[in-house]
Amino acid sequence: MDMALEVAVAAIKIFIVVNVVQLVVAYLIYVERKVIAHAQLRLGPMRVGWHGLLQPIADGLKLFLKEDIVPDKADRVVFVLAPVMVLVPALVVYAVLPFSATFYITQINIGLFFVLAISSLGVFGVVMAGWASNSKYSLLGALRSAAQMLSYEIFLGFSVIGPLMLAGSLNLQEIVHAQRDVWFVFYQPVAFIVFFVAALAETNRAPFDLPEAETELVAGFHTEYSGMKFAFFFLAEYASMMVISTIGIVLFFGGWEGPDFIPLPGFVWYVLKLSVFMFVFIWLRATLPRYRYDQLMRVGWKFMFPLVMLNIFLTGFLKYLFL
Amino acid sequence: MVGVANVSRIDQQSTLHGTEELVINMGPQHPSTHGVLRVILKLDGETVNDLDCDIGYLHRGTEKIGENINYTMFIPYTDRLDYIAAPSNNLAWVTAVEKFFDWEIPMRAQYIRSMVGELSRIASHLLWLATHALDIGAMTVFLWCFREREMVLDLFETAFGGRLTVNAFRLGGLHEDVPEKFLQLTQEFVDIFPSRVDDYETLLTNNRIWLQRTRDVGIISAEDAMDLGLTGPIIRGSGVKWDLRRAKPYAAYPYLDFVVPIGENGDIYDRYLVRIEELRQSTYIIQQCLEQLPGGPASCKTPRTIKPPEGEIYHSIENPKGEFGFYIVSDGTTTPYRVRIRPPSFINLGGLKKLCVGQLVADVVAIIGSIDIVLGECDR
Amino acid sequence: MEIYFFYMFAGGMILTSLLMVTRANVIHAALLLVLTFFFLAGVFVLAGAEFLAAVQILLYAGGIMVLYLFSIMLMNVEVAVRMRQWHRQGVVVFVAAVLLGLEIWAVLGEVEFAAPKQWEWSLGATPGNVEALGAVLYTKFLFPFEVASVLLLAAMIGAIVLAKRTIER
Amino acid sequence: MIPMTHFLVLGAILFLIGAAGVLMRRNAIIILLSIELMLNAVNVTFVGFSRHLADMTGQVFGIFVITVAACEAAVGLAILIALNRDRTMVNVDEVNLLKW
Amino acid sequence: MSDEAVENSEETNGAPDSEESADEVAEAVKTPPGEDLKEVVESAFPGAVLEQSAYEDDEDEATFVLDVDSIVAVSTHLRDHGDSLFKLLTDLTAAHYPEAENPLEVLYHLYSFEHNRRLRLKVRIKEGQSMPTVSGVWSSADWMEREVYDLFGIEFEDHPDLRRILLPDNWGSHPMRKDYPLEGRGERIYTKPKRKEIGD
Repeated sequence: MDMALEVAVAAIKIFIVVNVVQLVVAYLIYVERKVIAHAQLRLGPMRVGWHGLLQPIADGLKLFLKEDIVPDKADRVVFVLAPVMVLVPALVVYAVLPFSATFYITQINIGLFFVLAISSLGVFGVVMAGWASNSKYSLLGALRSAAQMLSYEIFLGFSVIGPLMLAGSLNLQEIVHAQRDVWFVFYQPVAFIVFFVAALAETNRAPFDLPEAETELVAGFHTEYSGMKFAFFFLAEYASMMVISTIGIVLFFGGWEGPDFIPLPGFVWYVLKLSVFMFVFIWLRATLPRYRYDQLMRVGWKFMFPLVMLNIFLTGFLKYLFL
Repeated sequence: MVGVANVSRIDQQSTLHGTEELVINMGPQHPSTHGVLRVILKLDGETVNDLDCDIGYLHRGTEKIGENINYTMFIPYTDRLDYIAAPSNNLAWVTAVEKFFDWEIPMRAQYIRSMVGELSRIASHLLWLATHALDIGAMTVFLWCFREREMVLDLFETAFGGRLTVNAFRLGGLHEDVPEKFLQLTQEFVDIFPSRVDDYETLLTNNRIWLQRTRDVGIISAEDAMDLGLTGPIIRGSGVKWDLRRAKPYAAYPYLDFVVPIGENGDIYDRYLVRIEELRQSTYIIQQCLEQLPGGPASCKTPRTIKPPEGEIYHSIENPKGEFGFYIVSDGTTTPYRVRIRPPSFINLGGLKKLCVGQLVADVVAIIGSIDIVLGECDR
Repeated sequence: MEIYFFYMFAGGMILTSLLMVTRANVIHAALLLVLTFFFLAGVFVLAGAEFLAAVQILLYAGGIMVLYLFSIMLMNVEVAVRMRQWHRQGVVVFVAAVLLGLEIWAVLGEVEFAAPKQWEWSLGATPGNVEALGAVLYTKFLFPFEVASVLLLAAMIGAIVLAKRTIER
Repeated sequence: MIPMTHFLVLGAILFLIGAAGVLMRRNAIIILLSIELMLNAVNVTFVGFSRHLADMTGQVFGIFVITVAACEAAVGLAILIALNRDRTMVNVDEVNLLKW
Repeated sequence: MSDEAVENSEETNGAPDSEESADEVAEAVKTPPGEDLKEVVESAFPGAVLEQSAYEDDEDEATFVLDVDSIVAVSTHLRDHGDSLFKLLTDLTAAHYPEAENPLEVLYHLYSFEHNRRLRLKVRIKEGQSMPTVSGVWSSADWMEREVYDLFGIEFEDHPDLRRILLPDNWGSHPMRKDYPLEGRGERIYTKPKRKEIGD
């Protein structure tokens, strides 16, 4: 009986989280359009609803009702599976994210590692999409994407080791608790910089949006996609943006905990911090040009990799000395 | 019968998944080939091994049309060549035809011609900067540039009624004098514009990513640039101090003060700096025109039918894209015997292969952007 | 409860690996192998090896298999699809494999295992599997661990030398 | 509680499938994939024993096996790419000379 | 500057151009435009300049008519000689005079950065006669010669890549010739391909 109750509660939580995430993602796209529009002296969506507030719903409807095209020479099964393979890992990760002290689906002892592992699967969807489309632009996009995500996963993985050493646990809730006094960003500024850059690259956001560089590769790996399948890629991109931001908040900014003198619920703190992260993501997209493929690799391997290794050594050394 | 696109030298059938070479068809509907340019790239990984341009999708036989209509009627057709900077083309045509005659073009008309010519240079360079930055991924500059380009187009509308294809000048001067409002608005524009150029520069000039993407990419030496016939900002970016407004002055340019900016390395970044400086210099020229603008008529007396004497002339002006000239053979009738347009985009595009081979795909896009082509004039 | 999950994962593994071995299209085979690894990770979790399960997904699925896919895309695989897929010695191998399987079956039927020991921690708890693994890996197995890193370095250099187009001397 | 035999049988079946794949297929990439499968079959056994004996050694060996698999994949794929570039083929029975 | 000029033009040295359209040329001057350039050419290739003219004695309109065989040598010489240095091939085009003896005229517009002057070279050829390419002298001639081939049908020998450039490969004729009608010859009349409708 207990088991059944547990499963039911978990199912309800999952249902809530998945649906809220979808909705938030839809509105995140709206926010991105608005923010970039204002950076560019435009208004952005204004027609559907008050200040275009219903635009995401209209977009969703449009994408939903669009003809679902599978190119003639495409590998049908892989082509259809690819968007699913992109979206599912992005959503599965939410299982372990702590939204507040009490609201989470589950917490496990390999929490952070689980997040890294599952989000590393997103690259499969991209590669599958690029290959199955049987289009040269898609293939080039997929190749770029595979190399980029594989490389930056390494820096992402190494950059979280610093905070992990301080927290002494992979459990996300415990990492948050470890930052009750001081946020790790003050102890680990280098790790945070590397983490943030790697996060941009992992989510294919500007200035690392090479896999879908529209001015070079048309739309990269999702060139041939339309309708709902295209929407899946979009949802996945923004969902994983939120995941990676949440990880950043948990590791470096004290998660759902805020300073004690401002009595706000944990969830509100989380949402506030998430909004800041999201805004920076969008802001960068409006500001920066795009890196070139070889420059991206150079930045990663010649600059960030030594930096993050140095950070790990220093952290270990200092922790040994002072803690 | 429907014509098929030119069969390329590059074998389209090479394998898709082969390790060796990948043939990519960029355009004619690719987002960053600026119109209907089709570039067939032969890639080794991401490096360009060979490249072939397929142009002509916009070929309308403008030269042939020119041989069948009279000199005045051809002015609107020139609008459709480099439609980004239409008044500049008008200027080239009218000054070319006027070379047949010894008309005394009123100074007021000359100054307004120079002014509008510079405005069209600003319009063209702004569109270039917008799309070039977008190609490299900086999307905000795009809309910022369009804001000012819109102001320039509004000025054209005030003066001539048209915005894109303005049909600005007539043989012998202007159709009619520009309204006073045009001069006021131009003054306002000139006052605002330099600070706006500063805005673009804050986003790009010292941006590390921008520098990495443009420095030492698409380098062309001065010798090679001459050999390839490149003109305009490209050859100036390679360090050749040559501007037709100085070398072979026309309109009011002999009386105007400006600097011809040049680059050092001949890479994309130098071309960018040259064009940015040209934006400032153009503003300065317009300011001078406004200050020095003489009164008097806006057009000289011209005969009802334009009938140049027999002979052949070549006249060119400094179009935003490069040397834009007309070679006209007159047989003494009202229609030209032969009209040849010297298209800067066409000839500059001929240098694309030399610029691109050995670079990466992402650079091809940047290089096409830095050449600043407009297909209407390239394909004619 | 646990045992049903085990059957599910094991069945999935056997099915996908059989499919993998029989595919003509290499990409399909590689993707099926990824699926096998997912099920394998499930089996690992059931065996109380959560960290290894995560490593399995992160390194195997997210790393090695992407490398496979990447390389396959660089190669000309379309020709191979249209060729004869099976080796001439296939029948002999198949018979041998079945015989070997029967032998293992027979041997396993004979063996009696002692009662299994229990972990000192429960599944998914902190501290648990990760801490225990780390403690063992960096004390008892420190030397093999370092040797493994040397092996990785050697493999990296070897791969670069082999795959490089021309080596400047 | 999952009996030890289950792990061993599963490991054996996977290993046999992998071995059969290695010996029966002509496509070198599938052979490499089958080798990966065999390595993982061994991992199943390791983890099974680790579970049965409540000893971490099995899992440590699992990690080493994954390391070896990574090395094998890198070198194997490098060889295949070099081979493919030279000969445009991936079938093992055509590679029957030590040197061309 | 008309076609008849071809017939009665002798070696013009120093004398004003003897043209039928002489009324356009205001008066005879002592040194006609391009005389110094002519000396540059004649010093290396005596007799290469068949005819010399200029519109209204404009220095920039100086025109030399050359022989088919000498064009590559003369243009190389003009590019490299210190007194000319025509490093920029501004334009390469052609014109069609159907009535003339040599109906096709290939024109080269040169520009010298050092001396800031222009020069026009002309070569008149017969129908079907091919031209030597100058793409070895100026790389920019590559595309322009392709264009002339495309629009006028003049073949350039030894051209690295002589294909049509503006028009489709199967166009068939050369539209800038005077005998080509302005409206075209119906190449572009589009017949809608028969398409299978749903339900057919």
